[in-house]
Amino acid sequence: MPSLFFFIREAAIGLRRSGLMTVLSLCTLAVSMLVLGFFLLFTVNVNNLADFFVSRLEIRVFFRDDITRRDKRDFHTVVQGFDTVREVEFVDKAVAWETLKQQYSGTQLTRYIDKNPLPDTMIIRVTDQTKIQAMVSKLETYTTVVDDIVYGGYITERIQLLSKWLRISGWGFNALLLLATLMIIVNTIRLTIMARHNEVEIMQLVGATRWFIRWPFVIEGFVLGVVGSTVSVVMLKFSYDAVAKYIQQQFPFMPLIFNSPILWWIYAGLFIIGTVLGVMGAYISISRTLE
Amino acid sequence: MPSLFFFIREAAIGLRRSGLMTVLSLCTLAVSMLVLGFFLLFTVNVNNLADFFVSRLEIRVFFRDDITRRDKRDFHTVVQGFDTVREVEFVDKAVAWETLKQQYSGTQLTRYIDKNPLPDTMIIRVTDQTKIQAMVSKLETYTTVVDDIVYGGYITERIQLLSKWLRISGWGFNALLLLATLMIIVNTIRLTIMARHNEVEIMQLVGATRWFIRWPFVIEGFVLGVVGSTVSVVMLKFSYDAVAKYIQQQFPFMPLIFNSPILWWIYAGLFIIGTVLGVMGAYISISRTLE
Amino acid sequence: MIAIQSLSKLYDNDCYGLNDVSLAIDQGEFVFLVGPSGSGKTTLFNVLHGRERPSSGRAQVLAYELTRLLADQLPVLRRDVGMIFQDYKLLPKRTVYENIAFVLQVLHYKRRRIHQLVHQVLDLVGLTNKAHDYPRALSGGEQQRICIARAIVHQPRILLADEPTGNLDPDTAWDIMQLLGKINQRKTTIIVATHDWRIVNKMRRRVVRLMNGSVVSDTIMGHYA
Amino acid sequence: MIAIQSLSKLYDNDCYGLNDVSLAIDQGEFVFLVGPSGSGKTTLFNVLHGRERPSSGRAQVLAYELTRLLADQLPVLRRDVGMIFQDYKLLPKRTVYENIAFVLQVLHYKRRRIHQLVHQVLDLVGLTNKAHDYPRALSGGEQQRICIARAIVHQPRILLADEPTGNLDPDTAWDIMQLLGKINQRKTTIIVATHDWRIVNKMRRRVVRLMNGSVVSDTIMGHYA
Ligand SMILES: Nc1ncnc2c1ncn2[C@@H]1O[C@H](COP(=O)(O)OP(=O)(O)OP(=O)(O)O)[C@@H](O)[C@H]1O
Ligand SMILES: Nc1ncnc2c1ncn2[C@@H]1O[C@H](COP(=O)(O)OP(=O)(O)OP(=O)(O)O)[C@@H](O)[C@H]1O
Ligand SMILES: [Mg+2]
Ligand SMILES: [Mg+2]
Repeated sequence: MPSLFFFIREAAIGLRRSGLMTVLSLCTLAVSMLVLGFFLLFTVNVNNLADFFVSRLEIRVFFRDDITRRDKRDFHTVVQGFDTVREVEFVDKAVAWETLKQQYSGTQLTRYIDKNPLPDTMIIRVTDQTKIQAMVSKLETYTTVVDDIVYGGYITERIQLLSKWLRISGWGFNALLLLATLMIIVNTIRLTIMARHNEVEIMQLVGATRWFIRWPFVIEGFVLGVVGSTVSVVMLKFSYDAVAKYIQQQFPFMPLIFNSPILWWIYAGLFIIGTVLGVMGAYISISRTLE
Repeated sequence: MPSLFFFIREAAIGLRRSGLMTVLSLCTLAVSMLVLGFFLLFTVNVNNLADFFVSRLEIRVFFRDDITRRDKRDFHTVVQGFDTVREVEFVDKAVAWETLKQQYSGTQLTRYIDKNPLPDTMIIRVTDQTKIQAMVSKLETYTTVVDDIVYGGYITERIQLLSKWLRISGWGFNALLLLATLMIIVNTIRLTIMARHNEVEIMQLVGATRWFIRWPFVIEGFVLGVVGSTVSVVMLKFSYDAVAKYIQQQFPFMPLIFNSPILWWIYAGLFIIGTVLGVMGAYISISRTLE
Repeated sequence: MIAIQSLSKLYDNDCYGLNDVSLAIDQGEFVFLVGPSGSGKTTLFNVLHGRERPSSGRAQVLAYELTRLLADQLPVLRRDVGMIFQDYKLLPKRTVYENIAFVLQVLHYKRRRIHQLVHQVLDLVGLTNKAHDYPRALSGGEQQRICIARAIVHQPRILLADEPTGNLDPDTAWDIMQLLGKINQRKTTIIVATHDWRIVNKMRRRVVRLMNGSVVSDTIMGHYA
Repeated sequence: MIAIQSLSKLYDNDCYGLNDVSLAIDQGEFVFLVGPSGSGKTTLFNVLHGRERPSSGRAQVLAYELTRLLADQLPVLRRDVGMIFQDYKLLPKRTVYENIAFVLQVLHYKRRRIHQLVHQVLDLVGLTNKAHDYPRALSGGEQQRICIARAIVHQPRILLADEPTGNLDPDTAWDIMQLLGKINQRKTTIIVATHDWRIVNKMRRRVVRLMNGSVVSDTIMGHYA
């Protein structure tokens, strides 16, 4: 039984001697993976953005600077008294500032502001979005405690709709793209192997078994898949980081995904998809050619 | 000089006798065009949606049903009196209803509602988005005329940001996709022609000029381009219409693009891109092979 | 060894490649297959090599009944039946050395043994200095000799040689025939399709003559008129 | 017609295909090119046909100086210089008819004339019944004859025939040679590379012998020892 090393060497010879053909398939593979990757990143960011907007549909009460702990506690009791309140969260201005600084650590934000500009805040989430306005009107009367109130209003449902729509169509489009990538890669590898069907025929004529012929081609597919997806993942990571950083600087409050495990999942997923497609494409093509 | 017809016949022979190869390149071409097309449609819709939200950042005053013309005119004078008002528009409930019915003619909307449910409305656009809340508070006091007021509030700037971001990243991604499609199609046609380089060499050996060899291949590329992009455009149109109709029924107030000339521009553009790429890909490949 | 009974091969275009051929060849025989162009010599070889299925009749090669050969058995058959192809069929992207070594790799020979055997056989056909060239850099006759080397390197039990000297000068051709004769002495059954009547007449072996797909004569120690 | 002066062809692998060859061939001559396998016959043809650039020396064919041939002139040269390739080089995806017709289409012949000429030449090589088969469905000798038919159908002024009878039985081979002789009588210059000493000796024409890329003898009414 010949060693795996033998087949790997054979695959290397095949790839090297098909030169331009190898380069063309590699490019096609990397490009289609890159497109898929970009769109995945785009989708998760848009979804994140939409989540961000939806989650912001709440009432934010900014306290005056000159009030006491006691005032706040009293106000809290008042708010708890409303029957439409689902949840009340108290955000200390120091904590809020820390969070903000951490969130936008990549930007210029903290360079120019060194004193905490944020007030203490109470975040109120309601059980019924339509009652927000009524509640705001009542809260506004507590002028001794409340400095300002912001809230979403009628746009709430629209935003939720938008978010839902973006999510559905984004993932739908991703599924389509995955399918397309799959087809393009398999077709490309198929074309590459078809161009060598004479070679395969000659191998059969001198007594090589199917598996003996198949292995090097499958390994070639594997190598194409690994190299192609590595190239695309690396390009993806660097260009995403660059673009995201740029956008973040332009629009500091835009909630982009940075250093999140989801990014690593995407990169790993792409790598696996590319590799699997390379192997599968080669396996299918060579099997058809062998028939 | 052989006729164009001769070259067309030659191209047809080439395509037919390369059977599977033709099918594979055709699929690849159609699939990548389809992806490009879908994303174009997606982008214009998202942009449209964002525009829709931004343009809705205005104060809408819904009048009570029981007021007179006179009341409205008086109220109009009051509104004009504010120094932050940029524009005031009065929408008659009958007109609003007609517009709505027309906009959503594809949906079930008008089937279930036969009485006009809309009130007369006044739309106020302000010069400074930050003053909206103050104005709303004042307008709310005219309870004899005003039934309800809706407005955007603090989300305004966020929405504008979102819109801008979506637009930039959407078109950036489209450019990338166009490039990818270009590469994939050219690579695929290149692989297809490379597989026939022996054929080309033999033609040269029996004294065929470059153009004599080139023409049929270029025509093959043209045919691949035309057929591939026609397939993708037809699939695109039907699936877009179906999907858009479905979404419209699910979310009747979602402003999707229907029957707009922009759709026809996209379809025509895709067709032209596919055709040009087919011809260009073939021309480049065959020229390289001839060297 | 080889037993053919009323074998016919009808091609898709209604052309009979072989028409009711019966033939028996024993182990260790040396047979010339002659006949005009298009008489079915290559077709017969292709059937014996499992490349073409016969349309009717029976053909037994070694332990294999070709009319019901399983896909798995084909490679095994081909290791026992070496063939020198009329159109060479060398792997274009492998060097001469690799082309010949491939047959041994298929048979799982050790690397050192492969090296030894390939150089031995290249020496036999006189092309040691071309070992690392690609087939396209060889002359017609050189390619033919590589094809011969590939067919004999693993010492198959049956050797089918289709026009093995068509592109060789008379001296080299005669050397190759002598070589085939020597291989035959090691009990390898050899069938040679050829148009070279000088060689046929000089060797004085069994001669089977085909015409339009049928055997028209079968003579021991025959000659080519 | 053909004038070669100290022509050399050194291949990339440092192998001399031709080494200081000088040769003059007049219009209407019939020349046999002989020599052992690998002596440079095909290389000489490839140079004359513009497939390989000579490394040094000069080669004039008709009005073309091959050492400085422009890319545009190559197709024109090849219409005047027909070649029968040792490895056939038929278009695999075209029928026999289309393969031959292609040469005439390149020359912008009318469709009706093409039809007439192709059938005439197929008749000459005895393969009218194979007109609509693909090359892969032909025997070695049949492919060779198609290649001959393609090379002569447009009556080139020079015909280079590389081993045109290597896969033919003696009778067909002799017929083909007679045919080439007939074409030669119409003032077509013919050079035939061959190993078939019987034909060379029977035809009694000029014989140029190559060895390791050099001309070692050039005899009028020569023969092949
Ligand atoms: N794949 C095929 N499909 C159709 N017909 C074929 C096929 N292969 C061969 N033939 C026909 O069968 C006949 C016998 O062909 P074969 O190749 O066996 O001849 P041959 O004896 O080897 O001739 P040669 O000496 O010229 O090589 C020929 O007429 C040929 O045209
Ligand atoms: N493309 C090439 N690259 C390198 N060497 C080559 C190339 N083509 C031919 N040769 C070498 O040049 C020499 C002459 O080859 P050529 O094909 O001219 O021989 P030939 O006389 O036609 O032989 P045959 O009778 O076997 O066809 C041979 O040794 C061959 O290996
Ligand atoms: Mg044959
Ligand atoms: Mg030669």
